[in-house]
Amino acid sequence: MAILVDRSTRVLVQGITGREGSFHTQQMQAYGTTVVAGVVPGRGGAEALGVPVFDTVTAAVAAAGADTAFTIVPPAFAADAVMEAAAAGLRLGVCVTEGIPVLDMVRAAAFVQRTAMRLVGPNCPGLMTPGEAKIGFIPNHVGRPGRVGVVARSGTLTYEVIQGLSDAGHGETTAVGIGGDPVLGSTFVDILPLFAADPATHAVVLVGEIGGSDEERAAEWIRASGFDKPVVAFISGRTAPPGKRMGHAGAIISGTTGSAQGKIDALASVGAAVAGTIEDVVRLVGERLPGS
Amino acid sequence: MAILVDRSTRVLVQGITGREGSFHTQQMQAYGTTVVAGVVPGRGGAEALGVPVFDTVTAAVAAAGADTAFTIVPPAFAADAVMEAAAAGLRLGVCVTEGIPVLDMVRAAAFVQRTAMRLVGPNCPGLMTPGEAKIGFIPNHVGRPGRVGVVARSGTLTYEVIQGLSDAGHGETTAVGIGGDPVLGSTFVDILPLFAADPATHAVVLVGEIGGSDEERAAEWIRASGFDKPVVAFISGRTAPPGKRMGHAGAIISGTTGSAQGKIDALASVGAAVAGTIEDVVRLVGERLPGS
Amino acid sequence: MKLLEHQAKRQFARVGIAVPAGRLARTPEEAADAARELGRVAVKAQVPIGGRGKAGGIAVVDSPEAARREAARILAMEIRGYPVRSVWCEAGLEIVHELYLGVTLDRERRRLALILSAAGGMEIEEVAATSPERIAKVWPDPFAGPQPFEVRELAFAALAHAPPLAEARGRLAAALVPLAQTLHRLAVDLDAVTCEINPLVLTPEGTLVAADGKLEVDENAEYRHRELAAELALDLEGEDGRTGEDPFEAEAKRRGLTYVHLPGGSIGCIGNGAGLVMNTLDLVQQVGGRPNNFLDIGGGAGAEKVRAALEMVLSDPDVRGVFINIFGGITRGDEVARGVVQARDELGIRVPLVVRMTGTNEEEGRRILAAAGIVPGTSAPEAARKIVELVGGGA
Amino acid sequence: MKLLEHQAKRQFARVGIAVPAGRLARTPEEAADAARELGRVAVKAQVPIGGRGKAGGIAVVDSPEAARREAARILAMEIRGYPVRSVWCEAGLEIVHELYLGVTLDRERRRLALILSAAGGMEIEEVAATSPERIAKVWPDPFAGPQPFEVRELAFAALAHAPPLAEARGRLAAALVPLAQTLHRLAVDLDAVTCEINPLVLTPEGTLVAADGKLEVDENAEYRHRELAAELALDLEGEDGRTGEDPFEAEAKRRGLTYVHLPGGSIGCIGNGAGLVMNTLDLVQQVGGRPNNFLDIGGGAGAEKVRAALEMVLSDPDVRGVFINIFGGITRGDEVARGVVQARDELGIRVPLVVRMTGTNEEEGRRILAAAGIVPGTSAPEAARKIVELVGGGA
Repeated sequence: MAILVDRSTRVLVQGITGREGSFHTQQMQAYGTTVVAGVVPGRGGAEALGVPVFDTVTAAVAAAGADTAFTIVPPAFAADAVMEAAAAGLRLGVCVTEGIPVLDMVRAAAFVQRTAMRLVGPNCPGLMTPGEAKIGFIPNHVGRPGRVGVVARSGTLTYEVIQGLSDAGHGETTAVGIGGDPVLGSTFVDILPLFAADPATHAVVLVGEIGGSDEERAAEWIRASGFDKPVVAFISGRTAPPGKRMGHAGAIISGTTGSAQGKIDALASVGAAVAGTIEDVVRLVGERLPGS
Repeated sequence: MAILVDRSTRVLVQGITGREGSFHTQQMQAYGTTVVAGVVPGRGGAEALGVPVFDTVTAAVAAAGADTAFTIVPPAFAADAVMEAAAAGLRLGVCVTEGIPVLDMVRAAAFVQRTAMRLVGPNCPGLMTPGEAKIGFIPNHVGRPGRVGVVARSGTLTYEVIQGLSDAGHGETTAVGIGGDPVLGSTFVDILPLFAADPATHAVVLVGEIGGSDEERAAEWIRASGFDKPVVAFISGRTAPPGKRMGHAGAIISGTTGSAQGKIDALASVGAAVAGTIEDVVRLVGERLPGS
Repeated sequence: MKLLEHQAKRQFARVGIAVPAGRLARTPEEAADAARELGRVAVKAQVPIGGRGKAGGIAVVDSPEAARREAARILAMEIRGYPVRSVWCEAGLEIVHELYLGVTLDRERRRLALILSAAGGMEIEEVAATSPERIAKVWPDPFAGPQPFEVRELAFAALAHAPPLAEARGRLAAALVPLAQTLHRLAVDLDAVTCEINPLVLTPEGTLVAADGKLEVDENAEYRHRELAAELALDLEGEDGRTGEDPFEAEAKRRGLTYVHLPGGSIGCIGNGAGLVMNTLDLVQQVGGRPNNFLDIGGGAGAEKVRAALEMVLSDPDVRGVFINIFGGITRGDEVARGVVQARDELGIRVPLVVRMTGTNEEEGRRILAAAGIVPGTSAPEAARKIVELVGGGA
Repeated sequence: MKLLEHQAKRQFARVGIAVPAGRLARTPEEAADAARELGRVAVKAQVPIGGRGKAGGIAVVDSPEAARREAARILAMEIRGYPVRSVWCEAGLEIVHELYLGVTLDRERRRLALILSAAGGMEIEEVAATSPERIAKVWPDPFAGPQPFEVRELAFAALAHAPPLAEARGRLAAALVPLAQTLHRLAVDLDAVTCEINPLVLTPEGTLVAADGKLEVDENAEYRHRELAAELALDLEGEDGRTGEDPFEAEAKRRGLTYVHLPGGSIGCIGNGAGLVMNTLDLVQQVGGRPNNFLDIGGGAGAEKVRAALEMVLSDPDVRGVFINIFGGITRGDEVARGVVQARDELGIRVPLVVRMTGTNEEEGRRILAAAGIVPGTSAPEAARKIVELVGGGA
């Protein structure tokens, strides 16, 4: 079992002919992801990486039966691409584009919310169900099928966590990188319920960082829902000075909001084990996994 | 039984202190309608016609438990008032204002559609459940409790139909004037299913007129839904020249769309009895009412 | 309110939509000047209706002399009742393809539809009737307006039926995005129920130019666009004050009455409520009469309004009898009756009046009428028969 | 990108929001001229941060001489690192009441929040902390923008806490509708994540005037607002080229590097991925070191990028050792290793380097590093300990 993406997922790639789009599509294909189409306006009728290219998402859905969009287009066009995917009736959109104007995303998020599509991202590394499929940037070699769900704001740290869990033999059900932007399609509270409902997920690793209050909301959700799988959390940015963007557009302490300590306290208060290092994350998961 | 409005309906009046608003609110109160509040921005805290006045609909809902809005404000402010009512969580909005810019209503209709509110109007005479309550302009003396549902675009003709049905002893469950504008909150196909579900309604009179294709859509719905209560229809405007607005903003034949004959044919084709005069409407209803 | 071509184009230009260079001329001399400045021009009658070309209201000329001559001819024309007050003299365009791009109210969807067709230059209704597959539509969210992806979907759908444009479709779709968004925003800003560019010309340079335009403003929203209305009035009224509108309707508008003229009819029709009056006309025709007009006095009308209505209806000498149809709800029968009697006396009305009256205070109303020798009635069909009889068969 | 007060006010004025009359002065003489023209004025330091008043950056003067003197004083100031390059000389206002009206990004709601408070003139965060009930918020649909009824709800909610305004609340609510709609539209048009008027002054004449303004443009959207950025740069840079920004960060921006400076730290930190680098800083501090910076080389970075990063980090002479933390996903360990070795040799780096490397081609990378005498590692905490040891305890 897994969440959001598996062997049956049929992916169309918005921006398949771009340099990045082409590289990562190949990586995804190599991993086993079923890529069924590309969408590049004006290039309909062509072929790329062995799949047909369409002018519009609607056409790709009709002709190739895509159900998921992988959106990897320049920032100025990304919000529109996300809305196109949502309007075409897709089930899932994964947008990795970094640098999208935040008010573009405000509009896109409102638009998406009125459709049936779940959006992951933007500015996210994507997601991976080891042994089945991945969408996005997560390196092909890091995952291993297993019992831990991972949900994270940062990319590289996610890879580290996955690698650690894999090396320790725990493995992952699905790892979801929700992204580092201030306005995201999915936040922790959107993903945690999916792990709650997935019987194969026996524990969850939550990788947060400074900025915003998604981690605090996650803690509230854990408390309110009675979520009873072990949660191991890791928060980066304890040394970050207030008012500075730490690489991610969303990683910024504003006034009294967004500090690492606030997030650590909130998560600890609902019973999550908060790790000081990635090594600790893996160890704490090992101690908490049922039957370990 | 009845649809949309009855003894339990709790009405707030947007524009209660206006000349028209005040007059018709009194008429409604005289009929027995439960008017619980008025809304006039800046007049909150005052009293009018024995009910408290609030600055906002939200306040009126919170303090007076209103569930329905009667909107009788000048055209420039009407669409906003309708949206305010919808946003405040009301169940039903009845807007009688004539002359609202059509693109204001386009926006308001889209806004309302995302809420739980059903809008009747604008530019409509409102609705009446004889013996229980009325909202709008329908003269107090015309109705009589009975078995016929009435849904109509024009006002005065509706009164005539109601009067005729009452005088003939058939009476009405509820009469709904949906209004004469090109963009309406509710059209025939929104109201007919309510009559279908109302066991007390044994027959329906549909009063249409030239312009648009709501009557044709009603005919399609009757066919598609298998609606099996007798329908008597009346269409005015057989003599209207193309391209001319016949009083109502929506009563205009545009190109090949909106002629009386097209509507008569469509309704006749699904088994509706199409009357040539109001007198005929009453007679045809009498012939078709079960047990008559 | 239908704007003239040159008004529509000025609006297009204002928001950055490309239009051909042009000059408005109110005299043949001004047309000659325009031709001197612009070279080969089309001289186009400015009337607020379609079909000018077929009526001879458009001429393409090569010289200032020809411009003067053709302008003189066209400025003397009256096209379907509309006197030509001005001509728009416009530089020609090289045409690679003619498209249609329009925004129009779709009542059923309760939204503005954005419409694109590669079959430009024809009436869009004709294209819709003969080859509907050549028309692509989207219905953008009224708050959001058309999103780029919606315009691209529209463009690829419409251009799929124009093989010569297949190659360029990506570029065209990209160019149509800002154009369609701008046109939609213009429609919204002007409260337009129709705002179309037809033809939208693709030039050899690859630009899209609005070669003709239609812009109709919602009457309910005219209060927001007074300058446009004033501009239009100025353009329609010549020194004789005639606008091309039906003069009776123009007069009714001035008087604030809801009136539609049916020229040639002999029976004036007045009632309260649009549906009721439409039905009044229907009833008259059903029994062989010819209604002359539609006049709705609305709800709660008093004696004064009735008098004004009668005066209006009788201003057409064709009217040889009047049928007043009142359902008393808010409108009180006795008040209407008094208005009718008073108006008849003061205006010295000699043609037959039949008043059908029911509802609030109907007996009192009928008593007043009968006492004054006016025919009262309670059944509308019967009253209709009566007025037709009084005016004379086949009337 | 935080605009200066006078830039914000120019934007307000452009969209029709009332602002007091004012003049920008870059010299004391210009300030005196402004006072001659405007009379009693406030002379206000133009720096892109709050708290100017407390720092002595605002003076109210009655004469051109006083304006000259105060402007000279203020123009010589540096407020929290920002040299004052210009002063805004502004006519005074009669104040009946001070309100706050602002638009700001609400991450949790994923929308712009429209905020109104009758407690204007204070930092809104302070009001939020001490008396949250005095702040009213709505979150308009991002496509529709604030509807009149939403602004009225906001207004009646906020004014309920200002008894002196109870009487006038209907009129104020009506006046706030277009103002709030305009401010929201301005924020959207400028991609502003903060766009506030504080105080919004109610004058005795009943008008609402923006007495101070804050406008921060989303960095991701700067490409749409190049003129504003250019204008701001011109206003911030004096003849010495200093902008008040951290000079290392300014340099990093010029070089296109994602860098944050932590002045005084001794350990340079470089990594790939924002979370990873943040964690690198955390690890260094955890074991007693003081990180000097955050530098993210991003995904797939090659040798060239690593070299540029090292050069940047070492430009601060406080840096006495560098910790490079690489997780090889798309980024290849061997390539990074080669970049590090090459940079060390070419730049003649003498401070200790510790490179933690795992993932793609990690063995090859570690081999290259070890061969070149650079300390490799696989565990990040261990590598952190190592660099802190090498730089020296308490570093």
